[in-house]
Amino acid sequence: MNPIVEVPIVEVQDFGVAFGLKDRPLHAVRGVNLTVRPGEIIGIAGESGSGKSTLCTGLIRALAPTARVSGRVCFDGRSLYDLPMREVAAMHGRDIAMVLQNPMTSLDPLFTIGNQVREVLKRRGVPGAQVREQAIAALKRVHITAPEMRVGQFPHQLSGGMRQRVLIAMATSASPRLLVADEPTSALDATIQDEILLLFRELRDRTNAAVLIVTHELEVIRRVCDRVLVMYAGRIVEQGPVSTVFAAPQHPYTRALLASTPRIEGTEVVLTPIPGQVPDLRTLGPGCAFADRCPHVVDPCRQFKPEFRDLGPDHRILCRLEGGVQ
Amino acid sequence: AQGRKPPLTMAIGIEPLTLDAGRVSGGADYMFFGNVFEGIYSHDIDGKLVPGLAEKATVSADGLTYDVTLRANAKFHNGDPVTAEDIRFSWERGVDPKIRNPRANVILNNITDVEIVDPLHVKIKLKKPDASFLDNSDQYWYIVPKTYIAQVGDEEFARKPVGTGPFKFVEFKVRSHLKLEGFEQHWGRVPAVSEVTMKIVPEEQTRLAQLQTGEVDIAAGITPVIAPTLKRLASVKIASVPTFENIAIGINAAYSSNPDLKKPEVRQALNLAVDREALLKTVMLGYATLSGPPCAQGVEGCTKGNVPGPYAYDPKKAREMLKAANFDFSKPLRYVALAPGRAPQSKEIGEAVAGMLSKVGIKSEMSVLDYGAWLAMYGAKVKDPNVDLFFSTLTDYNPDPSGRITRLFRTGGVFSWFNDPAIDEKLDRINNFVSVDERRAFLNGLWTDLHTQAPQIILWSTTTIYGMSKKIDWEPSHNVSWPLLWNVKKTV
Amino acid sequence: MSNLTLSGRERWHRMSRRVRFPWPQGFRPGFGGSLALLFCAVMILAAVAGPALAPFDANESDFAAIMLPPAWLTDGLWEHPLGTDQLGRDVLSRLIVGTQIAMIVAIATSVVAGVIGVTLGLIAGYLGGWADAVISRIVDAFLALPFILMALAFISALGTGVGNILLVLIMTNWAPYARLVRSEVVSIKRRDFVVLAQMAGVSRTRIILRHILPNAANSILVLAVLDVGRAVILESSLSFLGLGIQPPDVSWGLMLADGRAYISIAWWLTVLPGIAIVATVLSFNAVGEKLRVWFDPRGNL
Amino acid sequence: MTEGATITATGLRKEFTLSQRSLFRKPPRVVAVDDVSFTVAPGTTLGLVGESGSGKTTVARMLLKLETPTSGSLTLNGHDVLGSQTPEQARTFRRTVQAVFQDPYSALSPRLRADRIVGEPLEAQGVEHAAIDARVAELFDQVGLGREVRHRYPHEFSGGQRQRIAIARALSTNPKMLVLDEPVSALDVSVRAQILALLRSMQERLGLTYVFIGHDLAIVRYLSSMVGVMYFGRMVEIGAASDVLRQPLHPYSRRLVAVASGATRLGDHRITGDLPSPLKPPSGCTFRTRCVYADERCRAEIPRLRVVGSGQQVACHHVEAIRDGVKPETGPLGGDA
Amino acid sequence: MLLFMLKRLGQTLLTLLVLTFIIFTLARMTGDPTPLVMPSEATDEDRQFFREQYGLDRNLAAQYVIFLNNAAHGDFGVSFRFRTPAFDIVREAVGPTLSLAGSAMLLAILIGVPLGCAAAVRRGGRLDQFTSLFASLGQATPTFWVGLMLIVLLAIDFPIFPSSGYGTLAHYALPTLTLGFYASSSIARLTRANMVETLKSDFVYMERVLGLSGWSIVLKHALRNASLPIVTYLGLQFGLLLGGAVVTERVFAWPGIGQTIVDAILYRDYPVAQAAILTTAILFLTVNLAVDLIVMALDPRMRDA
Ligand SMILES: Nc1ncnc2c1ncn2[C@@H]1O[C@H](COP(=O)(O)OP(=O)(O)OP(=O)(O)O)[C@@H](O)[C@H]1O
Ligand SMILES: Nc1ncnc2c1ncn2[C@@H]1O[C@H](COP(=O)(O)OP(=O)(O)OP(=O)(O)O)[C@@H](O)[C@H]1O
Ligand SMILES: [Mg+2]
Ligand SMILES: [Mg+2]
Repeated sequence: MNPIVEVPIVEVQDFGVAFGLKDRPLHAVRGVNLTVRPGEIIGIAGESGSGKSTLCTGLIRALAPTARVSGRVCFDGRSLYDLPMREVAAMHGRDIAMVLQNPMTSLDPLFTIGNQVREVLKRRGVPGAQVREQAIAALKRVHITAPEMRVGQFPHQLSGGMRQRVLIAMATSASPRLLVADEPTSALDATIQDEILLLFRELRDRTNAAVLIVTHELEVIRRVCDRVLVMYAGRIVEQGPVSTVFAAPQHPYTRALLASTPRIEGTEVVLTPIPGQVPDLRTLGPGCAFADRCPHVVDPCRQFKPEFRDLGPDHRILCRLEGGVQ
Repeated sequence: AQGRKPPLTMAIGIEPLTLDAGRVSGGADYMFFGNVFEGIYSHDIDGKLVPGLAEKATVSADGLTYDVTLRANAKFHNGDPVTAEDIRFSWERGVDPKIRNPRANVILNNITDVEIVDPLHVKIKLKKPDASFLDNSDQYWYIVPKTYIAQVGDEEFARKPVGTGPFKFVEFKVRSHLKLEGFEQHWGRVPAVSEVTMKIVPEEQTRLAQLQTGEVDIAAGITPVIAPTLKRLASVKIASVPTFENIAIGINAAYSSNPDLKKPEVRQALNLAVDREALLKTVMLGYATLSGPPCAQGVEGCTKGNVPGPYAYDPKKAREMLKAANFDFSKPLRYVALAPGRAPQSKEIGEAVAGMLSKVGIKSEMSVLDYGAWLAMYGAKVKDPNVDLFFSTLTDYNPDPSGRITRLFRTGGVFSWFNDPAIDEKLDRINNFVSVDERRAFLNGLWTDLHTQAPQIILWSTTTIYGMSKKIDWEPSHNVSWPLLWNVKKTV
Repeated sequence: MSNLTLSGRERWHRMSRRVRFPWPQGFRPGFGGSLALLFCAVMILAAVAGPALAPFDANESDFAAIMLPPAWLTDGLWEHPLGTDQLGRDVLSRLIVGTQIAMIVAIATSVVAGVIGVTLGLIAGYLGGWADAVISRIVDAFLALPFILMALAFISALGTGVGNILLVLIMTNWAPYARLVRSEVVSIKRRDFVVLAQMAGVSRTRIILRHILPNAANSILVLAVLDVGRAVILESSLSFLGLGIQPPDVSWGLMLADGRAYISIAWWLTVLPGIAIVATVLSFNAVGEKLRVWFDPRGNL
Repeated sequence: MTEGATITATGLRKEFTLSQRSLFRKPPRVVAVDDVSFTVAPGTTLGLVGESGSGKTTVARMLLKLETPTSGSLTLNGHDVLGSQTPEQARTFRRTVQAVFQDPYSALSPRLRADRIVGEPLEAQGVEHAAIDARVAELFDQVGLGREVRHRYPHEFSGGQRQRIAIARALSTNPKMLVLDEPVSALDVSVRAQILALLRSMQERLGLTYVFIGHDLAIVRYLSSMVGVMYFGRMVEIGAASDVLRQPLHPYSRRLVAVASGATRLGDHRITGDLPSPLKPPSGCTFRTRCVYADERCRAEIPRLRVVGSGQQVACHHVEAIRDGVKPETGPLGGDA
Repeated sequence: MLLFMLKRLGQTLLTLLVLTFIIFTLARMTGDPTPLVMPSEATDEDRQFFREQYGLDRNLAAQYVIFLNNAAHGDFGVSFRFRTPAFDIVREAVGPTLSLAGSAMLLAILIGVPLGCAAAVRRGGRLDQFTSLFASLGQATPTFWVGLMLIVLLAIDFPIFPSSGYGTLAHYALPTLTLGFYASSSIARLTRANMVETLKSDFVYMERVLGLSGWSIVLKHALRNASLPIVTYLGLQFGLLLGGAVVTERVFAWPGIGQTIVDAILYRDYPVAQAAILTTAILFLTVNLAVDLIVMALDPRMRDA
């Protein structure tokens, strides 16, 4: 796959999202610039509250009504926030699909799985006679055993992993061009987690869709993604190809994050926690949000805005440190 | 009347409990019996005693035999003529222990025999003379059809009663309506309406609304406070007639733990402390007739001029009398009021009287009981010594007061909270008269005594008020608080 | 999520610089809420000081001044700003004095019925088993009994009078609390913090009082506030049937019920107490809502 | 240094009776835990891993006496804790064993201040107020929160901080043993590391005994000296952490470790076959429905735990053959006995 | 499922037993019916005969056992007042009450549910404010006042409907409005609250993001989920309408069971009071049993529990 020739499917410029009172806003996301190309699997990593979900839902214009958005998001060349909501809604579920963070509550408990999958299919204009068949096929695609039986079951009768797969089946059955998966695997155990990641890869291979996977487990990203975005306090602090970033993380935060996953050195398991706490987004100073926890912090970090630095093709960080951490 | 007669609709607040003439128990039942059944004698519109099913009746000199000639044209609703057999049967049935007529005691038990002379002629023999016999035969001895009852039995008769009155029974639905039909073959009082539907509407405001919308022609049970409103409505008029319903504040003279109430001066003072005129004007809006003695105008022996007038309002004198009698002002009088709904303004009267008593320095404590509890208190076998004053109402069904005042003032009477041997002695003789005039004079004296003894704070007798559409022409019968409808005319 | 979002309390801290009235910490009623609070305060003042505030004795009738309209209408007198009733009593005074009963009825009912219901609900929910079975059946039985009828039966048995009316309202109102609390407790007692407290050897009473009750408080408060309105209305319905508060006590329900006879000639006799009831219920609801938010340490999000 | 506790479980079994669906059949029962035995030595950690629903939490709850085993025995420091106990013994048990659960949000009563929460077990023991205050402040320092924050309400803390509070509470009565049921699963990667480090240092300082349940094998390995692998209510493999996690022998553990280590490529180790139903457990070896090595023996006979090689115990008929690579993959064995 | 039903039925029977006790006690507490039933002319003998005839002279325990035994056989005794079988009187009254409660319920649902939904969908909007005002007013206005006002307005000033009475369909209008006003206010409030909650839930968000139509989401998914507590509440509300309609029945002269009970209590007519209250209670319990079944039908989770 040659990313250069692809036309980007999503382009984001200086995107920001704020919540809360006008005079004391909470900037869940700010200053995000991002390009997503078809056929790309992008992982978004970062601690809880760093704005991953907000960014994703912002990208597809599915934010809570209280959110205030700034900047520009183009989907397929059209500015999403300038379109009437009706047209955006028409794109949802067709060109754009999303899998939510919580599989346990994302299915309507009162309707059968089949009913819910069929509803999605019908909305896509699948003819009535084929709906049932296609629903079963969709479930089969996500490796659900005995799909003929499952269509008659209710969500509470399925395990968490199955529910997650049903959600993915619903989201992918339209062959969307952009799939956003918000922490699709955090409720699952290792073996099922693998299954699901595999599915995303299959989807990409089959339809050349772009896939965004949100997670705070770097391992997941390492296993499936092409590119990684690391978010901290609402900003993308590092983005780049997975291989590059994992081999040599440049931003101090990325580094710390990688170090905090347990790894085995010899016979010992080693893990290095990131000291300190995630900052309160409402009381951020002008400087780098990571400054208080950064081992490389220098005085200007606290006073001045951090800067973007390009470190190579597609690889940039948001940090004062010249060329990242050495 | 030629052509078709119009139907009449009416809204009433209370409903009859029984349709069986052997089981009449109270005022509400007369909504039905007053229109469907008759006795040998009756009362006319202004309350005068007139023959009913009898053409005439003569009483023997000893007062023990009534010789009654029946009307030849009197008929039951099923077409059977009224005969001497029916009269005898009605008596037998009235005292039949199986029927257990709770009011047999009033006149029927005093009859030793009803002798059939010929089909239209009976001789009624009494145990002892009873001057009130004919008066009470109107309400206490309804004539029922012997053959019909023999045919259908008592149960069915209670379900489908047949009488002789101006209206025939059609249908009764509890809490819904009572339907009657005009009886064209009545001996004299042929109604001018084809049928009557009495709707049972417990809420007065609603009765009023129905009257206003034309859903009913007559609304019964209008309280005084509503009357002025009605008067102002263009399509509606009101008719009011005096009744024999006596309202008073009872005094626990005999049994109270407050011994002061035993003293006649204290009771008189209480009477003086109440401004009846003001009460009449404000609480009753004028719809009542003040009483001197505990009787309504028109009751035997109780005519204006012959009996003392109402106690005058004189708080100063009242206070003096109380002081003279060493009345203990520190003890509040415990007053038991009746919750609203049963007697007009029962609660307001209590509130107002309490206010007036406080002006002469008498404190009072009021509690209010619902009708059932009040009645249980009022008619308790052993009267409560913790009650000093209480709302009191008792109705005479006709001009004969003997039953009521015996119950009210005779020592040991159901509702008697009073104990005076002299009065008792007179009450025991109250019916032992043959001559109506003699008895009248006797009663007159009794009223005067009762006025002086003041066993109650005597207030008034009430007025029944009907609201009716302008299309109705009707003079309601006097002295009764239920509507007798045979003389209603309706223009279409 | 909640640690990241703005809680009502924190938000107030931020806002407090602009708020001048010294509300207790964290309590920010807003305009409507302040109005409701003010009204409640006036009500409570009237309830406490009642007769002292009233220009006239509420039971003193002036037969010379019957059914005077409110002062701003023709024939009205400023002496009786809200007019007089059928016995010439001052409506304003009666309204003020009536507040007392309204407040007693409303507050005592919801508090006492609440305490009984909550206690039984806690016992049933926490202990389960037999206690639960017995209490639940009794609760069901009470819920199945139409409450106004129960009230009637009680009153005809015990007689009217403020004490009896209160007793009746309590008897008829405790069951919903018990049911609500029971179901809350059943779910709360399975939560981890209760299990952990049990494991720490904390006594039953303490667990109930410290862990379960505070967490059920929210729904109880909501119900209690609704109950305030219900009690006033129920009392007036009893008066309508002739068995409510009786003179010389004065209550709005009684005024309303008595006044209905005069609807077409003296509307103020019903409309004014009606307004008093509606305003009280509305403001209690509003204040209750604010309190609920305030009591919840997580704020109103 | 307090001496840790020894806990021994023998043949633990737990059945749950589900509510009845038909009048005419006996109410269904599920066996959540079957024949589980282990001993945890003082000052060491037993890690429990296994599929979701395999009975880990149920084991933990039995250890905590929140659930009574259907059969089997449990001893703490050699004393039986299941039979009838004197109140004194019960109190000792409560003081000795404490727990930390997965969800930091529901573990703290939302309406109590943090210091009250942490001090509560002490209060229940009748410790006086001043002493409680001092101990609570000390605990807040110990778990790295700082004593200043102890008057706040739970909602004012982040998930990681809450979990620290939960740990502080568990430690307040100086227990000798902690049961940790996925204490970090709900937390952020970075916070996870902090909590794990805290747990480890606590163990080192106080000589605590842990039973630790987790999904992330790296984390389990970080804390545990022994690891038990559970599948469908049974312990399928148990032994020293280094052995079990580095060289698992049971086919299920092998797969689990392989996937989790990340050493393999995505999709290399898919588990196929039917998920067993707890209402109708498979006969013989419960893993046979998904095990590539299953044969008729697996259908007929329940494998018992037995010592294999360097000392780990494995419940599989064919361990040796599989270890030596001589057992052919025949595919899972579906169907019933 | 079957077991659940049986268990509920068993509970219901137990509840009924408790109820009979409460009802019996309540009835006896009100006092002696004799003075109310017997005219004042009656002699002491008559009174005593009455007491014996109706077993009122026995001790309370014996009376209770007799009452229970007879009630179990469907015999509630003979009305003291009307001297007809108590149950006949009650049976007459059940129809009007059920039909009124039913129509009021229907009206309340037709008003309350859409209003609550609309308010929840446009939270904070005009309609939402209107709804909360409507709900508060509905709960703060005494029923008899609403009833009388409706009569004045819609029967007298603008004579559209008959003011009162029972008979034709038109007679249902005002009482239904009166009762429905009260009921709809609480239903609107509850619907709004539950809809707001459901609309916040993940699956609704998921459906939005999947591009399902707004109507389908609100009406099919959100409403159905929100309806579970609403249905339960409707069951309770129906009970209120059954027995709590006393005031409405009185205002509109509706020959229903509420009035029957009030009269029976006021006149100490124990047999009728007992029969009527027990009947309403049974109706209430039946409705709630049905509600449980509906909830179970709506919620697959309940079926498996
Ligand atoms: N609807 C909302 N209203 C107010 N604040 C919000 C809202 N949604 C998100 N936030 C805030 O925005 C910030 C970013 O939240 P977001 O959900 O995007 O984080 P995240 O990285 O997805 O975290 P997690 O890993 O926990 O899912 C948080 O501080 C959160 O509290
Ligand atoms: N109270 C209960 N009633 C009925 N079944 C139960 C109960 N508790 C647990 N189970 C069943 O017991 C089995 C084991 O559950 P347990 O919670 O112990 O699993 P786990 O290994 O902790 O899973 P997870 O990793 O998802 O936490 C499951 O099938 C579960 O459904
Ligand atoms: Mg998120
Ligand atoms: Mg678990």
